[in-house]
Amino acid sequence: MTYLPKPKFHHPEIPTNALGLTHRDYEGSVSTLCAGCGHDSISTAIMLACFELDLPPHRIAKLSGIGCSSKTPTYFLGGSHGFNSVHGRMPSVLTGASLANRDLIYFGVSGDGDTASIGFGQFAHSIRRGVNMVYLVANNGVYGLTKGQFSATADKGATLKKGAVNSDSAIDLAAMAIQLGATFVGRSFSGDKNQLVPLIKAAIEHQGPAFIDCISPCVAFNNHEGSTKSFDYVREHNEAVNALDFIPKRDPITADYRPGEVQVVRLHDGSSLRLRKIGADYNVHDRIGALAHLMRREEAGEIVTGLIYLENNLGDLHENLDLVDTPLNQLADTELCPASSALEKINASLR
Amino acid sequence: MTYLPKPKFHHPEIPTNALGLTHRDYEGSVSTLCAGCGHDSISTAIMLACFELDLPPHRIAKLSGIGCSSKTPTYFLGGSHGFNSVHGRMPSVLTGASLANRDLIYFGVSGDGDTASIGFGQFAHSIRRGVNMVYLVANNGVYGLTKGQFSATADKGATLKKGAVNSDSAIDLAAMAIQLGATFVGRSFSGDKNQLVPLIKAAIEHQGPAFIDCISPCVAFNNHEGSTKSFDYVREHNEAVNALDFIPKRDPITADYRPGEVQVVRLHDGSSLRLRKIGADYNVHDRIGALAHLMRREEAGEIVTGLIYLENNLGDLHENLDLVDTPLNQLADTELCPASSALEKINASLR
Amino acid sequence: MPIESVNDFVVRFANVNGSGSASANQMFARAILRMGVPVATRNIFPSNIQGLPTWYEVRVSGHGWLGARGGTDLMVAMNPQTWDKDVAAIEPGGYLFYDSSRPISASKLREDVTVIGVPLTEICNREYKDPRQRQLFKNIICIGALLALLDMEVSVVEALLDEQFRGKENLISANHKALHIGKDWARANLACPIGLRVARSDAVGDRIFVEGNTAAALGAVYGGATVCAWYPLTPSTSLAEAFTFYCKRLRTDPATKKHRFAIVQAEDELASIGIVIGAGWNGARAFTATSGPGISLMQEFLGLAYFAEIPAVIFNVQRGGPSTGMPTRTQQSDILSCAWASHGDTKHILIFPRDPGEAFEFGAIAFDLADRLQTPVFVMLDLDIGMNHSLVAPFTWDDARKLDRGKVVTHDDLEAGRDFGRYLDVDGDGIPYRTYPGTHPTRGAYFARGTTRDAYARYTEEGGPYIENMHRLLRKFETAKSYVPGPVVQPAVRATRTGAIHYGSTAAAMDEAFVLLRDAGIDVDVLRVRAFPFSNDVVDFIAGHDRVLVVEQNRDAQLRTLLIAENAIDPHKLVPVLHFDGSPITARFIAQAIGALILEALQAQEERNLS
Amino acid sequence: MPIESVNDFVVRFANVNGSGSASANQMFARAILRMGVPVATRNIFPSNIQGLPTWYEVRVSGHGWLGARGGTDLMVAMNPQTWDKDVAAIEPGGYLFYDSSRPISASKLREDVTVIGVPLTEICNREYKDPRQRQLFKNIICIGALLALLDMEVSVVEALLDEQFRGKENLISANHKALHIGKDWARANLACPIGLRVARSDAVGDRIFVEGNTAAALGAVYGGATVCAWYPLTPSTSLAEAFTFYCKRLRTDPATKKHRFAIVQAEDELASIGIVIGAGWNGARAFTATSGPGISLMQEFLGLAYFAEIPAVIFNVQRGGPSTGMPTRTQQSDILSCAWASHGDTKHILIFPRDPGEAFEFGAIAFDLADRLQTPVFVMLDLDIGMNHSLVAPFTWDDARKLDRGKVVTHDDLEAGRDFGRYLDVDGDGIPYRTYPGTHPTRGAYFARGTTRDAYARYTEEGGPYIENMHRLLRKFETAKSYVPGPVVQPAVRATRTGAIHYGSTAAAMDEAFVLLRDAGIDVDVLRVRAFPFSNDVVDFIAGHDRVLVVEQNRDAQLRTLLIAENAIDPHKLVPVLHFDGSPITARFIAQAIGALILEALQAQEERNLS
Ligand SMILES: Cc1ncc(C[n+]2csc(CCOP(=O)(O)OP(=O)(O)O)c2C)c(N)n1
Ligand SMILES: Cc1ncc(C[n+]2csc(CCOP(=O)(O)OP(=O)(O)O)c2C)c(N)n1
Ligand code: SF4
Ligand code: SF4
Ligand SMILES: [Mg+2]
Ligand SMILES: [Mg+2]
Repeated sequence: MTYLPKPKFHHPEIPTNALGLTHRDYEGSVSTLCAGCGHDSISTAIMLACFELDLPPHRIAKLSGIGCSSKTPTYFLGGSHGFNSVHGRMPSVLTGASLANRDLIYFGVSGDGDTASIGFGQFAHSIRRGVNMVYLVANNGVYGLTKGQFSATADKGATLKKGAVNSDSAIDLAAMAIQLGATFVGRSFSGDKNQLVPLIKAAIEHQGPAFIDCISPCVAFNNHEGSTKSFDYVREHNEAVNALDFIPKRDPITADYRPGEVQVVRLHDGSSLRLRKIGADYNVHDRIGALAHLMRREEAGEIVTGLIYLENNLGDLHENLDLVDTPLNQLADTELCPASSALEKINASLR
Repeated sequence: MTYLPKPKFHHPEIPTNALGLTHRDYEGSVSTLCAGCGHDSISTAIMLACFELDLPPHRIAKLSGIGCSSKTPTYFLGGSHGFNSVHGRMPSVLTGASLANRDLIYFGVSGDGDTASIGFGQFAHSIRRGVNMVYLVANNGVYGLTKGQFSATADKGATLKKGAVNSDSAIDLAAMAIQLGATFVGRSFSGDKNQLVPLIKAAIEHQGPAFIDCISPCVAFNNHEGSTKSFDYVREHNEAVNALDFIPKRDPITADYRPGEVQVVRLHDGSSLRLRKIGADYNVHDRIGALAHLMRREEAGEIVTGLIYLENNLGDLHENLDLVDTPLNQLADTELCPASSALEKINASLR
Repeated sequence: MPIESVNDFVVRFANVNGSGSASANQMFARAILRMGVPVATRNIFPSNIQGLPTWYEVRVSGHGWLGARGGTDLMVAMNPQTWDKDVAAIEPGGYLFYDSSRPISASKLREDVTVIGVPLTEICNREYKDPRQRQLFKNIICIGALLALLDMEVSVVEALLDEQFRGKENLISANHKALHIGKDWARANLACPIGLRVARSDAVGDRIFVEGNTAAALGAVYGGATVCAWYPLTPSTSLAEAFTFYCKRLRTDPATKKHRFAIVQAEDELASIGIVIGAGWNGARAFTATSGPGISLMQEFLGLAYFAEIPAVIFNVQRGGPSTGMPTRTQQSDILSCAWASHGDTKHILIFPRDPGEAFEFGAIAFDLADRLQTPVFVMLDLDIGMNHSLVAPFTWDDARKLDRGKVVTHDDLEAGRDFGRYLDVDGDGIPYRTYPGTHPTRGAYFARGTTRDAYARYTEEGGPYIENMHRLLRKFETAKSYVPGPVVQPAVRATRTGAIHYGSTAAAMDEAFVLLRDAGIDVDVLRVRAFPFSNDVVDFIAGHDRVLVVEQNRDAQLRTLLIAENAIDPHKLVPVLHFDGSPITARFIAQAIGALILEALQAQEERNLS
Repeated sequence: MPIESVNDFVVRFANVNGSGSASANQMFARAILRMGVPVATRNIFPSNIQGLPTWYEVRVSGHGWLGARGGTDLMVAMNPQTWDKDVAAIEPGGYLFYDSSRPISASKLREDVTVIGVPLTEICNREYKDPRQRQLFKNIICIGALLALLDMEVSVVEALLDEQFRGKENLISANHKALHIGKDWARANLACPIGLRVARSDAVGDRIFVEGNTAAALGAVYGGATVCAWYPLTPSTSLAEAFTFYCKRLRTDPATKKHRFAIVQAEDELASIGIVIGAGWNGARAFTATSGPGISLMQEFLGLAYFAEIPAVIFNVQRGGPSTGMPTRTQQSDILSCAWASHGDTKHILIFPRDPGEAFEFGAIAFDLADRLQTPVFVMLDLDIGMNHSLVAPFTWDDARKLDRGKVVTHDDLEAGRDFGRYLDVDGDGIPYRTYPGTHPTRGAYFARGTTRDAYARYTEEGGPYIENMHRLLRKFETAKSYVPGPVVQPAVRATRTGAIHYGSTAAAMDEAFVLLRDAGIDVDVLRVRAFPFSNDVVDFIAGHDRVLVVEQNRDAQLRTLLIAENAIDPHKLVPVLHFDGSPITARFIAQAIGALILEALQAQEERNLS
């Protein structure tokens, strides 16, 4: 869709943050995702987080790969520069951007296809390299933009609309991130604003690679063939014409539950997710324990949400590379080009 | 080096296996690796394993990527077809080969650069797909063939000859393989024939993705700057000429210790590895426990060796795809090309 | 004056995607076909899933022209987002069909078109309660009204509905009902028919209506492909999906219900082509389906397959480049990135089907070529062929046909003591012999690799064997000329010194342009290239003309580059005619461009004669 | 007759790699340079680490010819594995130097060469106990003997040893001792000097002896590169390593010791170029160094950089292709895979340095070009330039020189209300303006992407803005012609209708061939292409000749293809002269090939005249 500029007028009663900015100032252009798509809820959460942290939008850089999820940076923070790169390669582009200017905040948005399938290598290496970023995966278990094939986070045994069964082991990105050296690993659900917004805020404030695996239901291509009641009619139609011809408008799915609790979230196709929110007694600094917890709950059919692992003071790539404080893209010619006298010395050493 | 054919004469007293073959029948062409390279010991172990299992060499297909380690398939099983593909992509080539003919044994050899750096994605996905193979990484923590840069399995904080310090988190391939769904995961040391040969045999006999992480010291480019005594002179020379000009001939490093024991192996550069062999009381079927054990020992500076995780009866890609018993590359035209009558029916449906 | 036309006009549906219009619109097109009148349909869709503009173009052509025509005679304007643009696109004298439930100001309309308002939403709201049913049946009601307006046979659509929803009786009756609501409303309230009419004819014959991707996939089934590795990428996705569909039906062992095919949705395009190459090395027929970005990612592997000489088939369903470009638009802009894929000196086989018919044919042949020539073969489709239904002759298959497995040394050959050198040019045609892994206990094993080696596949870094091998590869490429599909020539009615070359999806428009030009007294001999390497006939054709127009759908005249570079042709002789805005090329465009060029040349000639 | 020559001969060392010979041999070459006599050295090494054959060629050339010559006058045959081949390679009348510790049968020698045996192993075993010292000092003893045989100044080598081992006194004295052992043994036991001699001269001047990769890296330091992302790949690895080395020395903040550079050894080439593009988008000067396989892997990203218009510099140190090919041999075979990198219609800037001197110069310029033109710039090195030391004029840098950052809109520009459209062609040269991320709180932000968009960087799928953008990119490429380094012409002494075009590492051999041809009375005007797009001077040069030979180091005449495709040049005019066995091209080869072609043409001409 061609970008539609919106009039931005500030109503006097609209809440402003410390910068005097309103929610509007953190919006992007109108979303072109399906009505009810979880990704749009994530965009909203990102806007809220930035608003609440009083971040000037232009000090944030938004990077993404390709996919419905990767489109979202267009739909939030219109005042930020953004880069919708190529499929699965957001992490390297973000890494380069981060090296060029250590002063901005780098927000990477990806999908489960973008990250766990084609991008698995870059995901892993950007994390083990310690890039200072928020890396958020809007995880729906399918390739939305290419119409609903399994991604690598789809559960083994899951069934597609068209009847295909997934026989590959699922990748748990949060567990992977912990193993690979992420120093902040969280998981949430797109519809759980109360959990997601603070989690994003904490990730932004974290120094080092912060990874968030955000479950985000795809309303067009769900990967569980549930016992749907209300949508029988539509399903029959689509089956008969052998295409996803008609996509009914749906409401976003929300969740609201407390630390330590389990909530069963029902998806539009009738299937459900068991979300378990991390409780107060959880030790967020125990790497081995965190991993074991994730895996044990997963064996029990539950998805752990919350801040799963945190390690402060491990530094980041800028520190590892011992970079000067001035962003590299702002160094003056004199700081970059050595004097000709230095070259003469080098010449002398080459004779 | 141009391939040097060797005369193969069978001495009557040379041991033969059930097929009447001798060790010679499992050899390849002469190795062009550095004298003392751990990779050569691995080649020998593979030959012994195949000899002892009475496998006809031509029923094995050897696949590899690029690197010193990936060269080794030329140096064992000269009677097998081999494919030295491109860097980091052995897993996909092996997957394709395996689909074409389910009757052969597929042996993939890779390096830590080949697998953990450029090939991390393919490594992960071939394993989660359940390819029936032995996937062996000859792990030396460096890129041997390109002269000694860090690979992604190098320890954080390790120092290169030239002084570079590794600031990236190390990837533990065995732990990754467990997480990704490998149903056989082992680790060994190139110089520990007593452990390695049986491990390879078990891996070959395993149905499904069998992964072996085999520590294999690089004698030319070690990644630990130890307090070397004996090679001072050579090191000084190489330092002065600023090149790896002279590589002294070295003996392979061997290890021999019992289950449950820890052995400290000294490398040529004076650094050492602490290997801990899995004991009898270990539960090889506990996935979460295996992972925790690996990580805990690693935190203690030890490298766990042995069969770390095993899960039988999980099937493999051939089963998942429900392939016919006849290898696909042997199906007759009549089994492949449907009759023209079928086409007529299709035509009718398209009007 | 309102346009009057029977069986020769263009209807364009402007919709929003995900609204259920696609299936209804397609039914409309099929109904015309069932009335014996050829149609050419094209889907113009956005790169998203729901809520963005999409168009469906139905060209009704009694003459049987299957290319896009350009222009719209009847606009079915159902999308408020694109209203202005859609209204502006109507030909003078054309018709505008819209949902008149809400009033539209006159300024939003045009004086020179006939405006046809049907209160679709109003009718739906009255007839249905469920908002989803309202949306779904709106499409059918709309079709019902169009039937009346265009004088179409209702029974034909009813039959189509019955077929489509067979076994779902409630859907059938509901759809019938909606259809009649629309038709009846139109007959009652509008002057039916309008100037545009569909009249039963017999111009369709036994032809089938099928998408190129489906056809190519079916070709791969008949061509004996057993391994397919792919990664979703518009517009190639439906090819792999169709292969899956047909394999399940045609390649399941009847006794055991097991599969004689292996389809892997890989993690990316590098893995896809790697799997294909591994399978090809091991003697299975294997392919991938992809588009531009995938071709870029496969470059390293393609060089390996070229140099190690591994059969592989790549269906490249081209889309608008460069980069992510125009993912849902058509182009022919990967010619060079395929023909010379990978670093170093390489040359790859390309075959160019013109439509779903040839997509089927070439989809099967590609595997014979790959095995015979032991190298990657690219089937160069594009979005226009691949994702649009087109009318083609029914598929045929000769049951006596044998798959050509190429030069394979067997166990018995080896047992008989035959000398085997993997890269030996035994026959002088540049094509070596190969063994499948596992063939013989002691003979025939070799090591495949991307590094240089001698004729016995032994690693060597020496210049001599390298050069020999590189020259042999050129010889093999020369040999390929005698295996690949040759060009098709359409001579002008009178002898002419002007030629035109085209390929692939340009064919439909070119056929029509040829007639347009002929009728305008312009003579052009036309040659359709069907493969690279170019056969000598192509070179002779060019030599036989003073000037040859090369019509393509890319910016940089890529096939022209290939022609001049590979056949030492003077570039001045080859005049580029380029259409690359992502829409399919039209006969109008070609005829105008060629006509203008020829006029220019004539004037220049005259001026020269005068001076 | 033994060859007699002062300051004009070729010595070739045949060794095993990892044996310590490399540094000793290089010292030998440096010693000759220190005597004021130019040398051209080339390393021919295997793709492994230890134990395989390696050769080091030292061409002593008082004339100063720096190309490979071909042939060997003195073979220092230290590798039994390659003995036969090495002995056979000696020119008639040449010399064979070998380790005579073990007897060699006469049949293994040649009658027409002078055989010089020195019992190196015997001497070492006598003098040293430690086997590693025996091996290391054997090399130095060998050099000592050569000094005597070639009449070289011992003090020069002593000085070199002192410099090399400065601070390691025990190594200095031990090396001195070994040197003298060798020299003394030779003087005592052999007729010294032989017919080949080095005589002090002053032909070296203040020139420096440096590898192209080192020079290019230094160029990048001076060119202001701050971000380097790379993945090891022969023969490009030493470029990134040299950048690291020089940055540490020249780019460390003197006060804080912190780094004004970021170097990342990435996990592969896709990540390398991704990092470069991310950094370029964000306003840093960034590059990667790679070779053919890396170029193949980077294709998708290169298309993104072209289309999204992101500055990036790629040093492509070319090696023998295709596929893994000949990883330790030289070629110029990635011309097309760089010039037209990626799917879709693209064109990329290439610059071709001739030697380490231009590698430095272009290494710096590349970053100005990339920023100015907002697109990838390929610096096309090759193994011959990159990994061999060559004699070039000292590097110079003008302290007043400013980096050209191209068209960047600043905070103040935006504040002043300047209209900003990322892809607007404000100046008519096709180059748009950009902003760095974070520039201004409310203005100047835009979204970079690989999909089509309008001039204000807004996503659109419409054909019009797409076409406009694609044409603007062509305009920009046209503009590039005025920024890239122009060609260098060397006119023949007499007017001639024959020209020759070459580029890159062919230059050294071409310079010499020019003189060889001139001396043989053959006149050829020579043009060296230094960049793509080709400037009009290149086109004019071709137009000004009847026939132009295009000399390149690849099989398929890739630059010739680029010339004819991009400038509408008649292929018949451009005659390919191709050398591609992986060894560097020689003057002998060029002169013979050109001579033969010209002779042929003359004969054909005569025949035509007669008939
Ligand atoms: C190289 C390449 N291959 C394939 C594609 C096609 N493609 C676009 S998005 C996508 C998958 C997206 O899945 P995900 O990242 O999970 O995002 P979602 O749409 O589900 O949010 C694919 C395969 C592409 N754009 N580029
Ligand atoms: C695409 C590509 N990039 C880079 C290289 C260069 N390269 C060859 S081997 C290698 C690393 C090998 O490391 P590893 O797999 O650990 O093997 P080792 O030599 O250590 O056994 C690299 C980077 C290559 N061959 N191909
Ligand atoms: S297809 Fe799925 S992921 Fe994509 S926009 Fe629609 S609901 Fe969201
Ligand atoms: S460089 Fe290292 S890995 Fe390579 S052969 Fe030598 S010892 Fe082995
Ligand atoms: Mg997804
Ligand atoms: Mg390694």
